[in-house]
Amino acid sequence: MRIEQHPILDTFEKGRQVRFTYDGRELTGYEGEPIAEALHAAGVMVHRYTTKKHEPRGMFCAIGRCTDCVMIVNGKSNIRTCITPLEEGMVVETQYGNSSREDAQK
Amino acid sequence: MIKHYDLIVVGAGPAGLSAAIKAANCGMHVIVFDENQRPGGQLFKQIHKFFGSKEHKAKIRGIRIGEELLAEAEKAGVEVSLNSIVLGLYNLKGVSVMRNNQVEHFRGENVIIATGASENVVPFEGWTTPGVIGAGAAQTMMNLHGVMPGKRILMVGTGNVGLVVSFQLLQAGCEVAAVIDAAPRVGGYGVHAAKVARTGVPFYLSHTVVKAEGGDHVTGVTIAEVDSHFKPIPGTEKHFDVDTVCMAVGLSPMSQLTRMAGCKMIDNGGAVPEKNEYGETSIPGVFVAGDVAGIEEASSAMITGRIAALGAAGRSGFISDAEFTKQYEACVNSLNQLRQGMFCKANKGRTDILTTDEGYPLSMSLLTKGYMTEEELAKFTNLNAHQTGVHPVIECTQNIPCNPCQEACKFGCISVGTNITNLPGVVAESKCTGCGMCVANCPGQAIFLVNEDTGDGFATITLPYEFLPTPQAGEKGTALNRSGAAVCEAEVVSVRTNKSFDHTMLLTIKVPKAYAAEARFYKPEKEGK
Amino acid sequence: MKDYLDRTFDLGPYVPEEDDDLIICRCEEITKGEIRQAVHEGMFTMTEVKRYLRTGMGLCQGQTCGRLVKNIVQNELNKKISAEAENTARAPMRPIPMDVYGKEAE
Amino acid sequence: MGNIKCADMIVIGSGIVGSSTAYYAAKKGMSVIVLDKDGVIGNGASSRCGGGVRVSGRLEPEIPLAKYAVENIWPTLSEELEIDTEYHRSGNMRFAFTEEDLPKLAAIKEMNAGYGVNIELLTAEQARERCPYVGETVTGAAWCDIDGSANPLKTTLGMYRAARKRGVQYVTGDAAVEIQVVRGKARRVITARGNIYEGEHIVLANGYGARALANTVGVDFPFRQKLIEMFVTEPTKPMFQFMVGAVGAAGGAYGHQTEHGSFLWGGDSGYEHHPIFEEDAKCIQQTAPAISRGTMAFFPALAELKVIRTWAGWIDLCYDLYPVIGPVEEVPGLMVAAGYSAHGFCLGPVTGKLLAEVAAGETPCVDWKPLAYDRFKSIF
Repeated sequence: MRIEQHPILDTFEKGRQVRFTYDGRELTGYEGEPIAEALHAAGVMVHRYTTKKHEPRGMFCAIGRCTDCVMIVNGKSNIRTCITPLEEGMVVETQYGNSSREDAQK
Repeated sequence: MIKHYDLIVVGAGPAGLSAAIKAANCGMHVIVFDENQRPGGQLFKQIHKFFGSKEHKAKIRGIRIGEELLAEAEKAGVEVSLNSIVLGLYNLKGVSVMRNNQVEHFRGENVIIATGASENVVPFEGWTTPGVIGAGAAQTMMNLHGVMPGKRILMVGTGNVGLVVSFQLLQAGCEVAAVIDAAPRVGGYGVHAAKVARTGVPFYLSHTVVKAEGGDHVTGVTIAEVDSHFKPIPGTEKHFDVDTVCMAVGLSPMSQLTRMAGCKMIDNGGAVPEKNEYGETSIPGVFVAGDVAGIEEASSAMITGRIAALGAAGRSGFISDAEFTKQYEACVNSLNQLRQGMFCKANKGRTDILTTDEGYPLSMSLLTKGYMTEEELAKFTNLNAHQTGVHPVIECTQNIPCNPCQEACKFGCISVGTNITNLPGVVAESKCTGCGMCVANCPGQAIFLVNEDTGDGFATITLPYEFLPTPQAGEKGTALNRSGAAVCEAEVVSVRTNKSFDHTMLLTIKVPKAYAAEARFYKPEKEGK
Repeated sequence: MKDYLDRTFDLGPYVPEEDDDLIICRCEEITKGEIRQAVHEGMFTMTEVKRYLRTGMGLCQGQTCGRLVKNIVQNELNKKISAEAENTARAPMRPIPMDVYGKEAE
Repeated sequence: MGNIKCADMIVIGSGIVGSSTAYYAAKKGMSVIVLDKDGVIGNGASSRCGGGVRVSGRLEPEIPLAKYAVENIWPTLSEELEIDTEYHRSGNMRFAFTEEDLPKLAAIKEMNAGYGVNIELLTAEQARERCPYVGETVTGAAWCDIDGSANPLKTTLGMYRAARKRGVQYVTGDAAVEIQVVRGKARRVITARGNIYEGEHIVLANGYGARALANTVGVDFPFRQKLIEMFVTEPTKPMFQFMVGAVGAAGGAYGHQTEHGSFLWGGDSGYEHHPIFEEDAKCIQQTAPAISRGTMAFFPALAELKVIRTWAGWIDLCYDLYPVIGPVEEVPGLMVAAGYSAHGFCLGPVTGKLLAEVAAGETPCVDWKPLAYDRFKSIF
């Protein structure tokens, strides 16, 4: 959910609205904001499932340090979505272990 | 080609920018690297007003301090290189940086590491579930990107970060289910706790998270009271339906670069490089400033940044000895002011402080529940002159380094004295005009203007208010006491805003005069959407 | 790291604890019990635990778990670990793609 | 003066060589004390190397030792140590990048054939058939089937753990500074902290440090130190398991994909031959970029993989690039296993077995004479 009005911050600097896909689903966000923020605003919590225990992980530190929020972005795995700026048409996928769902099931 | 600079600063937060500005003003050729898209470090997430005195930029919100620093840096001609990831600090003070999709090598005659701190974490069952986040993450989401971290949140940690972020969550429109801490005492400033508690957020000290529940994301959390070994006591479990658990359990210096470079490391609230009085590490010409040298507030970081810059300038002949001494001493004086009082580093973790420097008994209710009782407050005879008519009532009962209230009152009603960790006092016989500057300027939101008897059976209370929707004069709502409990009906008399208040509204409410000493917050009839 | 340690002491048997299955290293999914057990198997330094179990060897390079691992090892050994003996710090401070790393500016 | 501790064998160095020697000696019933100047077990090359377990690409005198290791030790080492060493006999591909370097591959094939080690020469196309990721600039390759890799961290610590289980005593963070000859025999080891250790056998398994220590009893080895650097990438899908090396200008580059999914790569930038520091092995600014370029030349498909950690280590480079192993006959009681010149990991366990056998007066599994300390003579 986005904050519509804030008592201290007059505006949040945002780029233009862009479309991207998350596991094939079309979502919108703002250009330049971190991918993870756009996903969180859209209610997406799970970014990946871990390699060993297959447990869900999402955003944790939000500043690119903990690497828990990594996903597959435009085919590249282990992309820290909390610091990677959103672009029009990005293809964002849940990461399973080190790879996409299809690869993980092979 | 390897590019050489007189000074390379790593980190464009308060310490790094202050260092760069000072060094550039000394004539050094400086570059600042920061991995973020925007400079300012954590300052742009700090939407609250800072403590300290005028020279520490007190009563100014962190975000504005960030803006001021950026303007100063630009004026001083500092080269700030953003989106620049420093890969490492190598031999010969070599700094390799990734920017513009390539790697560039630099060497600094001096290097100042000002990489700040990272958040500590505490593991509990379910702590890897999406929805368990760091307090810094919550700040990043809501204050930088305008995204709500969650709808209903449990805050773990009552240090200043936990308290400040809890308040910010409320401002962002989230609900804070509770603030908990394994420690028996609130760790942060009492005034920060009080402003959260009076909105109705319960505090659970000596409590820990037993479990964050939920499969793919958090759906609830169970906490329990802990014994003296911090082990949960069976049977004391409490459950909250929350979608987010937020951790604010301390910070650790991000000292990896200095460790990599081979600086001698010591333990000081986490591993930090050993340093001399100018912040110079065991490697000549490699300095540290800000949290990376030891966790403090942003106001201290700015000063330690300037000190490190002076050290570098002195080392490389950019400043005369006389000028160096003069400026260094001024910095040390300024820093020492902030390093006084019961919250200073030497007192960290102490639970045996029972009185203020002045000898007033500390409020135990404040330390365990987040708010003061009227009986406890009454003992602070300095805080309320009990005059007739409008007058300030100050609820600032701990020795924290802060004095904007004294500065704010042009009529001499409030006195802190020269030592800024003194408790403020309301000057007897002084004449309050009701201007409200003290209310608006108090970074702790701990000053109220009270008129105990307006002559018609009512009292008016002017309180600082930073929530939406903006109350309208004439509307009716509920007055809450310090613990956030409803005490009576309240009518909004006036809402004052002013550019100099910087978004703090002065909300004057009217309550039956019996509640004059109790009503400290206002809740609109209908919850703000 | 040069801290003196005569490793002939006996730590006693490894006794399982209730919270042994807590994940400590989020990246490599290493539990508290695994770390405690490693100490009992002779891994008496942060570096040995790391090399033995991979704690702190994942994407985030121990930036999240370092302090936790240190506490567990300290508790198990009943001995303080010096700041010098904590995990090493190595470049790159953030993950860098090889094609970027290999491209040095003129 | 500190206390005196006695054992049948005192080993200097807790790495793969020292710990293996201690383990195999303890297995024979000897009491062993291992000393290390570092506070961390195996903190030298054993924990910094690429993990190659190879026969090919070695110098002739060490081939019998390597072959014995690959045939008789590594296949069962995981069971022996009760730890997964991640040993895989997955082959070694050695690349050439120019036409001029192809004869070097042929020479390797020929030399190994003399020891019964089969090496297959591949054209660039054949190499790509084996592994589709092989880059376009490759001109040919040599393939050795019995080569492979293992996890050096787990193997070294596994050896330490196994040795400790068998009663080996380890003391770390105290440097051996002197060996004393007592009644004509090397018996005592004096440490920086003033501790004294006495044993029938003193084993120098401390890399370059062996030289200074041997000097205290009038023995010298022609060793020098060279810096070497590696990095590891993020894990990715399994791509290929074999070890990779090269001949010619790219000869310093090597690596493989680990069981964890990450890639390990090492290589040169030129600075490591003459680093400006001598104590802790530190990375040099230019080296990781150089290794990145080297790796991408081998396998362009790895270009987007992220490097997450770089490190450096010292190798104990011997004058003739292969180790000095065995008893030092001039000084009875003294044994050495050092100067591995970056070949120590694969040879560590077998060296330990060999030295334990020598110490026990048994016939060693491999003849150490070609590797003896007194082999250095003028080539004229």
